[in-house]
Amino acid sequence: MPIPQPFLDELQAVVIRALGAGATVSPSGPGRARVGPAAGGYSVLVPELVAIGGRLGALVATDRRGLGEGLLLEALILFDTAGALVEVSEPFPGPGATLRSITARVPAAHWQEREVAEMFGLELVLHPDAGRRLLHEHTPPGDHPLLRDRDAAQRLEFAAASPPAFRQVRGEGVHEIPVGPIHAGIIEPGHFRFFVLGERILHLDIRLGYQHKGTEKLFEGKPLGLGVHLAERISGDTTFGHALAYCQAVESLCKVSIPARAVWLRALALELERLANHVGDLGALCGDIGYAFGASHFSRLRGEFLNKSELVSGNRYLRGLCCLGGVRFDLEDAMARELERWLPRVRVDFEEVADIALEADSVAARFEGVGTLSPRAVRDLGIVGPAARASGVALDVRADFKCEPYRDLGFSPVLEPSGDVMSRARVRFREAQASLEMMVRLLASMPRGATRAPLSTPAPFAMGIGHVEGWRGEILTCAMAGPDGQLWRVRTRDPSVQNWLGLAQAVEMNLVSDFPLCNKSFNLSYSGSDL
Amino acid sequence: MDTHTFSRLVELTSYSVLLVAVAVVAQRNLATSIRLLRLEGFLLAMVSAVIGLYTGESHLFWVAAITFVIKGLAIPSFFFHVMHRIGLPHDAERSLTVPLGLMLASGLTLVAYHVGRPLALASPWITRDVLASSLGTAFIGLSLMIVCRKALTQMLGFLLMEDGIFLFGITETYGMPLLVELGIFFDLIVAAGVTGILLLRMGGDFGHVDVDRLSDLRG
Amino acid sequence: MTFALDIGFAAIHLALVLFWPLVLVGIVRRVKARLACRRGLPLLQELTDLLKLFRKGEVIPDTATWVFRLAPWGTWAASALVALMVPTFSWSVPLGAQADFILVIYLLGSSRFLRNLAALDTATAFAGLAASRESFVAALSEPAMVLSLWCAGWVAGTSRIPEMVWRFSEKAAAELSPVHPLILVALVIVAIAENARVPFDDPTTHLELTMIHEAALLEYSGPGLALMQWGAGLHLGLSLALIANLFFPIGLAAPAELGTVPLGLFSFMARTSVLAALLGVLESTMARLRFFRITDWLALSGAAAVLAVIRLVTVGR
Amino acid sequence: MDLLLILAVFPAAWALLMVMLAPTRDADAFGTGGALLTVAGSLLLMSRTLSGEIVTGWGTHLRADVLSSAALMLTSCVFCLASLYAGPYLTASSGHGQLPAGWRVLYWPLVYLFYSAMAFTCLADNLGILWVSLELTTLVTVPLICLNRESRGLEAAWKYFVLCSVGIAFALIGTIALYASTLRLSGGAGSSLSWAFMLEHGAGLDPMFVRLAFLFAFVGYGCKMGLVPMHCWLPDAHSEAPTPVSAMLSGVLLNCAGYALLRIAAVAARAMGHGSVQSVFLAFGLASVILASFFIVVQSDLKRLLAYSSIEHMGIVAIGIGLGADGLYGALLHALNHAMTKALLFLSAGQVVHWHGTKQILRIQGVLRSSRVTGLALGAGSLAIVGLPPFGPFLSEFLILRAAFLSGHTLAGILLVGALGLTFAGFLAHAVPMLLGNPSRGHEDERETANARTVLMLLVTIILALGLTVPAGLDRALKACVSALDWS
Repeated sequence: MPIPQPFLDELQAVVIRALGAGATVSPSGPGRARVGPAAGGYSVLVPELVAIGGRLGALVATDRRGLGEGLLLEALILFDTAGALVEVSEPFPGPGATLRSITARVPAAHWQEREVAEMFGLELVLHPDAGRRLLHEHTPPGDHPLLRDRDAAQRLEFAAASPPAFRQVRGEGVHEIPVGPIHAGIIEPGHFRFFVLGERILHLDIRLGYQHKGTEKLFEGKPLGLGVHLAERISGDTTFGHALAYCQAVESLCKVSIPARAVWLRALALELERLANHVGDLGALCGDIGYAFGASHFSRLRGEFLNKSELVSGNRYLRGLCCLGGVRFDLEDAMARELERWLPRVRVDFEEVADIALEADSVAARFEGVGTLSPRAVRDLGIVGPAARASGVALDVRADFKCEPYRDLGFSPVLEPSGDVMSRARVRFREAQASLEMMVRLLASMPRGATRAPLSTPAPFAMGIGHVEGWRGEILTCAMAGPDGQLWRVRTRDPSVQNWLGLAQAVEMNLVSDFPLCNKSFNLSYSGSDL
Repeated sequence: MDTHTFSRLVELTSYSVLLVAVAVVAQRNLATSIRLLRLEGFLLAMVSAVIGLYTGESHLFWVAAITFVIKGLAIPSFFFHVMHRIGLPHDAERSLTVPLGLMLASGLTLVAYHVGRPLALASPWITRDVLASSLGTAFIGLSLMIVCRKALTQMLGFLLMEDGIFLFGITETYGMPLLVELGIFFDLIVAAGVTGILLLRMGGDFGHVDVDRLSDLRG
Repeated sequence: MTFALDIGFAAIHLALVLFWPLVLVGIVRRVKARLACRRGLPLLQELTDLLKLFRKGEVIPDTATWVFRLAPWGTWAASALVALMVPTFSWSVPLGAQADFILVIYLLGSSRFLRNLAALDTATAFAGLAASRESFVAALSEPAMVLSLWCAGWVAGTSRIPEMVWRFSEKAAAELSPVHPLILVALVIVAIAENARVPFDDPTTHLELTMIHEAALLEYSGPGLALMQWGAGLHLGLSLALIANLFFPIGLAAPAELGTVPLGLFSFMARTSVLAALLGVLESTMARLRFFRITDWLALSGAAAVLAVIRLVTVGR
Repeated sequence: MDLLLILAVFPAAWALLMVMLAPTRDADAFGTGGALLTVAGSLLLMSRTLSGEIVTGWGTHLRADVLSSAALMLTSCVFCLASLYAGPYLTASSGHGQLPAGWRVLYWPLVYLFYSAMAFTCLADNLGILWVSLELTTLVTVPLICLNRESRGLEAAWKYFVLCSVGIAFALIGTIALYASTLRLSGGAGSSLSWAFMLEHGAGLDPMFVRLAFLFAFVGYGCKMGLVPMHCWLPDAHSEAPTPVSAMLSGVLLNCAGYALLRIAAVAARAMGHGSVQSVFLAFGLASVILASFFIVVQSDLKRLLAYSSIEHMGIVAIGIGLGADGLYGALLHALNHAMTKALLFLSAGQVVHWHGTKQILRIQGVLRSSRVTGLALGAGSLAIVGLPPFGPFLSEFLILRAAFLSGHTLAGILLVGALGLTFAGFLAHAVPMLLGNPSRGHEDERETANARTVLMLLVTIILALGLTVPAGLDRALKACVSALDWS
């Protein structure tokens, strides 16, 4: 869908105000516009765009020194109500250059700015929470993994640990509780430092990076098709969402049009993944408060959804289903009929369990009023996904960007007003219901035909963008190919990146014993943030 | 039924009524409170039936049946309905913390004992010890109504108070004349209806049922 | 002859009191598993676990002192001593003459005190949190326990627990004091809280930040952990025995009458199993309380006990 | 024919008839007509009881002596006047959007139910039925108070409901305790809730039980009567209700509660002795008068001013009851005077409030100039309510004061005089600026409806007449009331 002209005009006015008369906005694809690289293109223009309703999506830095340029920092700004995506960029001479932080005006940039600075060796100034947070404390100071001259195979030097830079909270009776990076239970590593007064959390500092695997680096130089497998492994619970975002990015680079049946099948798989995870989350929430009934029955239901995922793709986590140009396997008619028979059954089962669990007095007493996130915080921090919708902020890629097949099937986002754990649980419950409904409609309206289209050669150094509402929220993947037709740079922004700070915000002044519950209600991915 | 068994049975039930009243104070969940109120209704119906068995007064069985239907079934269901219509959070904050409320409740029961003690000594009835627990229940309801500035909690307090008075009446007099009992039940139903309507209108007009925030009228 | 009989009774009591709780723990777990549509572990899994732990080596934190080493034995011994004072299948117990309820509460309190001391001794953040939380719960539950046992003692006319059980078992149901429901409610709530069960605590959680009782044991391993867990089991067993015998004293064996032993044993096992199963049902159908809501429940238990006291003081038995 | 049952049930039946026929256009005529019939009925009853006859009905549940019929008479008169006023008022209010049009149909059945409940209260011999009907008056008036769809009305209605229900529940405890005390009567006289029975056997009742009963009943019915400190609901409810309802609430419902209290006090006095019962009345009465007089001085809202004045006058009535037979005579007369005067004040003030669209005293001025009739009525009412001659309240207040000094309650008398003085100054300081001066713009020439004019003039005439003399029939009736209660 093209961007409406009045909106383009408004945009042009803002750009001229911020960057001077020479800067122009040019359409760069369906629903996309770009502003050419300019000094201040990031640090001056982005706050202006956010002020007129834009939302910071992803920061994509590229090392173009090999092309005779410097570093280029591109920012994707999303205009949800207009359904438009604007790319702006600012060049830097090279590592060591100064990156002026915009976090003070656009708090949503908090995490990604640090990421860019640490990975590309830019010097971040004016950031309220400077200090290295993402690279491991033993990484030597000059090592910036995403610079192209840094060899992926080169092993990490083990330098003396730099002292952890935590914000300090001091005062009479303030107590510090360090948790992690190794946790009880089988979960990913991350360090949480609580500053508590008695049982109440005054401040929570989150430090990640223990899971840094060099995923983005690994994409470089890989064939396009191989990237799908890498993308599937970005975050284990969002296999399909990430694969789909990557495929969309590459497909937009290659200007392929995907057969309708493949689009429908992808949506089916996306909803299936959402169902399994939302239902699993509901079970985990019940488990955290010791509510055995909910924990066991939601886990059982999650099993059902995983089994159906296996039926559809041969893998319980939907691995290998998505491929460039479409999907790898067609849905056989027998399978479709089985799904059609199964959907109403499982829906009754699920609703029955959820009715008991979410209406139970003792559950409500734990969920309501805990971990409240205000709509203001959601907008400021750029929170996405169910966490945003639970605070009454209508953000849903499926509805905002009118993507197929949701446009045709009448989709509207699920909203809950109060922003507490109960809201997030109810959003999950109702989204699961909506997904079941959507699956029925998808199956009923499934077009016939091919499931895969051939790819053409991608234009070098152009940016393809994949934009998917995964179960955890909006996934943004940018892909660029080199002149050899191989991947040159892939950048993925998992929803967790935006939401971790939301968690820190939501738990403030809550009881420390309620933290695991709040944490589970966001259920963020460590792996997705530590690329 | 011999006198001793009878009096112990009535006493046990009346203490259970008091205990349930204390439990209503002890927790903040509205739905559970209403369920406890339903339990209270059943207990009261039981007391009436037991007294009926003992005295052989047939009208007490009617009273028991009506109590069962109205206090045990109708009013709780009605308030569940109202609660769902207003769509309140399950957990109603009270203006008083629970431990303080319970201290108040214990204190009020002590007062009830001291008010009731001379009467109980003068009373020729077997069930005289019940006086304190029934007045205690009524006082606890009263304290909920006065101290808690939330409309639904006030309504709970009102119903608890009615229950306490009912227990007082049935155990002190072995049943008022049926006509009067009917009248009292009628008033109770109308009162429940009126509160329901007021609550619904408050929920509709103000979006909350917090009496503390209704403060236009002063002086 | 009576001496031999006494020895025999004491031996049965000892065996029952030390090992039956492990089965009770198994019953609670099994009921929870069944309600969650799982098959569940064997009833004697707890015993197997303990045996395995006893055979294992022990890791002791660098920061720990002798307090840490002493605590498992101390807590176990205190619980075991109490177990000799609380009646099981018969109201006669080895330490019947000493079984004053104040002493019982003190012994249980000192067992908890040792555990908290050991938790602080490890100097870890979680254990410190656990010690503070346990003390918080205990500070609220102990007054209710003292008051309710005092009321039971008043009604029975004695301060020794075995005698209370005997007096209650002699009376017909109709003669029970009307404060019985009050004491029962108070004691049940206290028992659930002190045994760190749902809704006060979740014995199965792995989330250190939410733990109350378990966090104090985080640093223990091997035999130390085994003793701690056994001690906790003993505590659960004697709580259930106390409730079963005070409020449902059916079919107790009379001392020195061999013929009543089988019925006594059967009745005790049946009653405590039912209570354990009820506990399992409660744990399956309820979520944990928010930490500061624990006060609400314990205050309810306290209020019930206070009401009983008021009744007894103003009206008498 | 069972006259009493007809008198009590007729209004309810009339209400039912109105609901079923649902006359939208003739509703006012229907309502006013029924009200006239109730006056006729109560006159009929009065004529029979004045000669000392006791009328009973509905088995023995209803019983009318001269006091009952006097109370019923007063109720029906005020009800009738308020109904006459109500028709045009409702039309005008729905025109102004203050009342939703559909609610007009609800008004009439509700006030008739209200009246029916009050009639039951006045005629009940069975104290249980007395309680039930008095509780019913609360429940029926709750929707009447929040008839206007404003949040303030809703707030007032909720407070009214909560406090009066609590109070009335106390009265239920008292009633039960009285019943329980008859169960304990020696000589197997049998249990009964009958007032006449209790009064007859009063001396044999267990004083301890009766004391408990009286205290609970006093708190309960005293709350309904608006005695301090149980008065908090009253200013809210009386000021937020629609005008005719305010007039009825203040004019007669308070009296009905007082009537119920008097009946129980008579029994209690038999069992416990008159002294202790009367001292309770005296203490609460004085507290009400003194507190209310302070609130009157600082009040800025016209209808709340009148409501606090009601508290004050109920206090005066309570003081009168607490002063023995002479005081009771004065108190009964004062209840009548207050009912008439307060009805007059509320109806005229309602007119003024309607014109100005505000209840703020400071924003109302020059009423005498903008409308002769209403200004005259408001002025006469104000002078009467502060106890100036030649109006009724002066006479009754004088009688009560005289009783106070003669019976040796000098301190009470002095306090009462002081409070009356304060009220006098405070009330007139509010009333005079409203009446005199120039009307604000747009209110130079206001016109009331013919109905309102008739009603207001009628009321002015009545209070004037009552101030000049106590008619012989009234005197006889009041004396009969005092002796029926066996008050000394």
